[in-house]
Amino acid sequence: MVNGINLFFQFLDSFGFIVLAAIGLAVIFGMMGVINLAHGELIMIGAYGTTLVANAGAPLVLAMAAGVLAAAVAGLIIERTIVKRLYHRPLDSMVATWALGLALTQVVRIIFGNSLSGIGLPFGAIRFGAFSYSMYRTVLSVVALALLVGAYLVFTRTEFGIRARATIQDADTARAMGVDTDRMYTSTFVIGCALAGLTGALYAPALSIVPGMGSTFLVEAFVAVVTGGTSVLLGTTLAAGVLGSADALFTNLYGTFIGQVAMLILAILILRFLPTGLSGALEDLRERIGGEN
Amino acid sequence: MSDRLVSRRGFLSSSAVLAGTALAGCSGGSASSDDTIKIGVLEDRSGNFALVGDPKHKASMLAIEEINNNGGIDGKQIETFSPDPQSDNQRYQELASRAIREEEVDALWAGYSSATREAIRPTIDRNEQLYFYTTQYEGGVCDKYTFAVGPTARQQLGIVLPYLREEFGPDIYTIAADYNFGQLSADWVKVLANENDANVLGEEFIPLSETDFSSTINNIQEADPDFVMSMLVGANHTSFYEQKASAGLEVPIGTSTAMAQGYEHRRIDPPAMANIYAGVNYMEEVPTDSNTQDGGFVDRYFEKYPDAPYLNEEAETNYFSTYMYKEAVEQAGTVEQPEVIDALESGISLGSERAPEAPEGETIELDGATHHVDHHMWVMRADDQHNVEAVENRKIPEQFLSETVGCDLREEVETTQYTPVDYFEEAQ
Amino acid sequence: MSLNLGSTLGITVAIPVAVAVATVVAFVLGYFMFYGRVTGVFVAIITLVTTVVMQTFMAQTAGSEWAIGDVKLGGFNGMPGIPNVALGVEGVSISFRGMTFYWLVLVLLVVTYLGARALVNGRFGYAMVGVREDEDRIEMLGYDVRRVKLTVFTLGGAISGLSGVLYASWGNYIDPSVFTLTFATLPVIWVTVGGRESLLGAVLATVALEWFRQQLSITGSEFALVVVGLLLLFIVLVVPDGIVPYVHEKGLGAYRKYTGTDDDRPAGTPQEEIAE
Amino acid sequence: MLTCTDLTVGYGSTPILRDIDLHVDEGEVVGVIGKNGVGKTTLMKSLVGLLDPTDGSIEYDGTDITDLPTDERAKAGIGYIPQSRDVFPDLTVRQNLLVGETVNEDVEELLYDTVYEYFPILEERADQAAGSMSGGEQQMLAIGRALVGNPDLLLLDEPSEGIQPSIVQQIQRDIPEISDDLGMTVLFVEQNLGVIQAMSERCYAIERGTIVDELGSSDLTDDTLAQFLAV
Repeated sequence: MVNGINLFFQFLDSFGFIVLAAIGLAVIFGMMGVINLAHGELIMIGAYGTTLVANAGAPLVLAMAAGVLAAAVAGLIIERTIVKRLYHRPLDSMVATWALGLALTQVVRIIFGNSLSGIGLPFGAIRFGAFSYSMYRTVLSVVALALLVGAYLVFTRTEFGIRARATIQDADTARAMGVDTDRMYTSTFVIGCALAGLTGALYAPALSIVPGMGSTFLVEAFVAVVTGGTSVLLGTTLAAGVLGSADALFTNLYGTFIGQVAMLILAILILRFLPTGLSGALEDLRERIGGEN
Repeated sequence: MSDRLVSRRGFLSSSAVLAGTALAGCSGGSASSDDTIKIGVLEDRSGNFALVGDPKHKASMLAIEEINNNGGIDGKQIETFSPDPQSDNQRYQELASRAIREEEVDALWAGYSSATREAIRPTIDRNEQLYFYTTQYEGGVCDKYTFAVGPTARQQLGIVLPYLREEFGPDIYTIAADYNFGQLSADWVKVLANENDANVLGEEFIPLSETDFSSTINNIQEADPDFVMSMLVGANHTSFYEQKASAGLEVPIGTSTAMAQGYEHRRIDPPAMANIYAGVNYMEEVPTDSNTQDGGFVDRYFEKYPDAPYLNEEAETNYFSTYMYKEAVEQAGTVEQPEVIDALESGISLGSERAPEAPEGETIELDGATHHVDHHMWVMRADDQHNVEAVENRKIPEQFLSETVGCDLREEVETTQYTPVDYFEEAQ
Repeated sequence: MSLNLGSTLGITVAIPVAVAVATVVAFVLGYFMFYGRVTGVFVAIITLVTTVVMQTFMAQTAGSEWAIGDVKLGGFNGMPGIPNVALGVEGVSISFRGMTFYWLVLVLLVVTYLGARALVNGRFGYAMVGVREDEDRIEMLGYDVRRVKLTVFTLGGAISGLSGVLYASWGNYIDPSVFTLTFATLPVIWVTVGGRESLLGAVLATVALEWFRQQLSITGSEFALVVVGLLLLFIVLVVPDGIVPYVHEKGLGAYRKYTGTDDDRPAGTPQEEIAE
Repeated sequence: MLTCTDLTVGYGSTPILRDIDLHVDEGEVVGVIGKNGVGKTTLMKSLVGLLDPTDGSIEYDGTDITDLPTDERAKAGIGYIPQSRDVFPDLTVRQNLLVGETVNEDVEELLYDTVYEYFPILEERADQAAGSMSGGEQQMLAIGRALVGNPDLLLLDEPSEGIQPSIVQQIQRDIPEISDDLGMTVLFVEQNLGVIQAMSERCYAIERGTIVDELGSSDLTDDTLAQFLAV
């Protein structure tokens, strides 16, 4: 039986999770064409940073900032030493980031052991009749939405964002206009990593802190990026909305497994029938409507 | 690439012989020199299962060190072959094969997950290799060469479910990991509910990759059971406990998986694990003398591994089964595996005069017919500070294979895994 | 696949059937992608997603309702009891185990290698190189890029299907971990390390890397995975074309210096690029 | 203002440009003429730094910039208008112009007014995606983008190519005017006879990768030029 309020909260949960899982990957892939297979490990670094600092006694917000910072610094090092050399070799960058992720997971395991003790979920519960929902996870979906809007504004309204996009579209010409494209690439990569770190920071209280925790996010992240299509942020939003709805509805009706299957089948259908992804399809639609007017 | 690859137990399938393939084999004699015994310990120290696998490895090493320091087995020192299979089943297959053929181990301990056990069992059986599987598991493996010495789902659920039925009432909601272990455990919940006059209101299987439990929590609230039986597994599922606490779900939860293996009560912030009742044969907090007294199991473990985070259920099984092997070899007077298996099947018990006590209880017995252990089972409850206390304990024999199926490996050589579906109407 | 067909004849039949299934799946997936005009890294992501979807699905098939014939898919625990590879009919047959299995795999490897080599050296090889180097241009020359890609992809699927048969019967067991990201990435790693444009490189790198990984895991060192990761990073960064072409080039250079001959062949002829 | 000495550029072992010696004085408008494929675009790209010379040197404003990265050259005041315009298609007109602001970092005032005065369409279409404009409009945008930063030297790569004649007329009229107004030095490559005659004060003729002649303003007759161009 479908309960509207339950469905709504589950949708928020799903939507938030997909957006947060995908956004860092989407920025790096969409803006730079690099498939970062170490994405999960950057999320893990964010979560570890947050948990370690929080366990040391710092307030949660500060701990989260530390997690984001840790991921950003890791991103900077990774970009400067590895990814920088592979911009024109997307397949090699996949292999390199995969190898890096493998090593990172194990290094973290060697240093910090097989798990960290967790930090509790703040905020408590929201109640409706017999049902209750974790307030924190609901807040996460709002944060996810805010992040999307924020990222959209950064990439469309700020000089940095516009230069970054110019670099993505035509690096040579951008360089000839005085844009330091190396720095743009570095910044974009670091932003993507910081976003991954933020995802880790935000989910640190809600998940088990283990070295392999990043893999939790990979399926949703990749599925959202692929189905989202060419326009990164719009794509991520649409993908999270569509896939999150399918997940919530079918989970509610038939359980978590069917929810996941429904989401993945929908993703495959989208890929087949909308080769440019959801954002591409929306833009085509807009153009067609615009053309008729 | 010569004779060396083919072990003395090199078992040639009949059709290969038919094909006239000349394999030099059956050379006889152990590779380890006559005054040592070689044991293979394949436990995960990296990858997904490292959290639970690492204590297993450590406990095996502890038992071996203790035995060697006390003069070994019949005067022979134990050597080990202990690579890291990295939670990778393919790696397990390769390493098990290598342990048997190249290292020629006299006994093999290997693997955490059921999938790993199933991955290497063909190799084990083909080579007639003595194998100890030490994880708590779904039960039902009736295999001539496998000694599944961890507690079965029926034993674990068999102590905790009746207790909760008495304490809280008859209505149960089951949540379980959506794979073999979870499905079979859920079947056992139905069987045991039937035996204990309780009802299963609903059951839900959750993919191992799932970390979002909001719909599950809502479903439990809608069903409003007296208690929940949880057979969730792995790091992802741990988030259920945090989320249900955060959502304010306060129903008592019985489990065969949480706390004893992955020590969630130490890793998660209190009070997420409050009112969780684990049915286990062992966890670090089990209050037996041999476990907690000065110089007991816990002390010895942490003396050897001061930085280890926890001493878990499987670690104890690795530990006492190493002693069971010692008993069997001494009884057989040889490390030749058919003889050692015969000795094990004669019924080894720990806590007798010659052997040390098992940390989980004073005496426990290996059932020779089924290759399973009649465990001393405990119900361990965590409070809102995550302190753990024992609220119930008694000895529970393995019942499914011995009573229901009628497996007797002394009479008949088998390598089958039986499931409750075939024997209980309510499991269907 | 071969589980339902218990007899030796059954197993003999099952092998081509399993390969055919893999081929058809590859064809369908390839058709979806290449005729849907999916290109570049999106192809990589879609194949990755497909494998992860398969993993999620197969891992959930623990219930008894998931079965093909009498054989349960077994979910996360996989399917045990997969028989050895066998050829022939009842009475007159060969079953492969141990060393015979090793020789069988070796023979199949050599046959596959020679077949692939013949393919890339032929007319179709030029089309493939053309597609790799410049899709637009090869299209203008009258080749159907989509068809070339689909053919290669399907062929790859067929070879993968064969290796799947061998893999499953090697361990007499198969489980959904063959659909994990790690498992899907490994062949990419082997090929990258060996040299993406070199068939021999792929073979040599696979053997060398897997041997190395296994040795590392036998040491039981906690640094094993770190070493593997760093080694791969090093190779990708320092020897971008792969080890075998690198060694080949260096060796050839040294040889030419030694003999004083000059290389007057035009650089980058298809045979050389693909099939070294 | 700009001097090339023995400039040699090539891919692999075959040079595309050989021993180019070229000089442009401050405030001059100089053309480089030649047929398709003689290396005109290669010359432009090596001047902005998108191609590395294998030999020779480039001196700009008294300093050697041969090894200076592309973006540093732009910041030093070199504005560039690529051959096929190469506007950023997904950015709006206004955003395209914004990217050009980093040309010539020494300048305090940006030249939006001048740009809008010469090319009012850029102000009218400010929020339109650049990729959706016509070729001629894109050319104006490319010129505007290079101009807003007020460069000291403007490099134009075949401004007339593939553009409707009326806009070519406008460009060949406007560029010298802008050069006069702002004291801007211009170097352009071209094969359109009319444009060359309208814009150049003098020009270099290039054939098969090397400069074969230098023509003063009096030499820019149809007949002289025709021998270097495919007319």
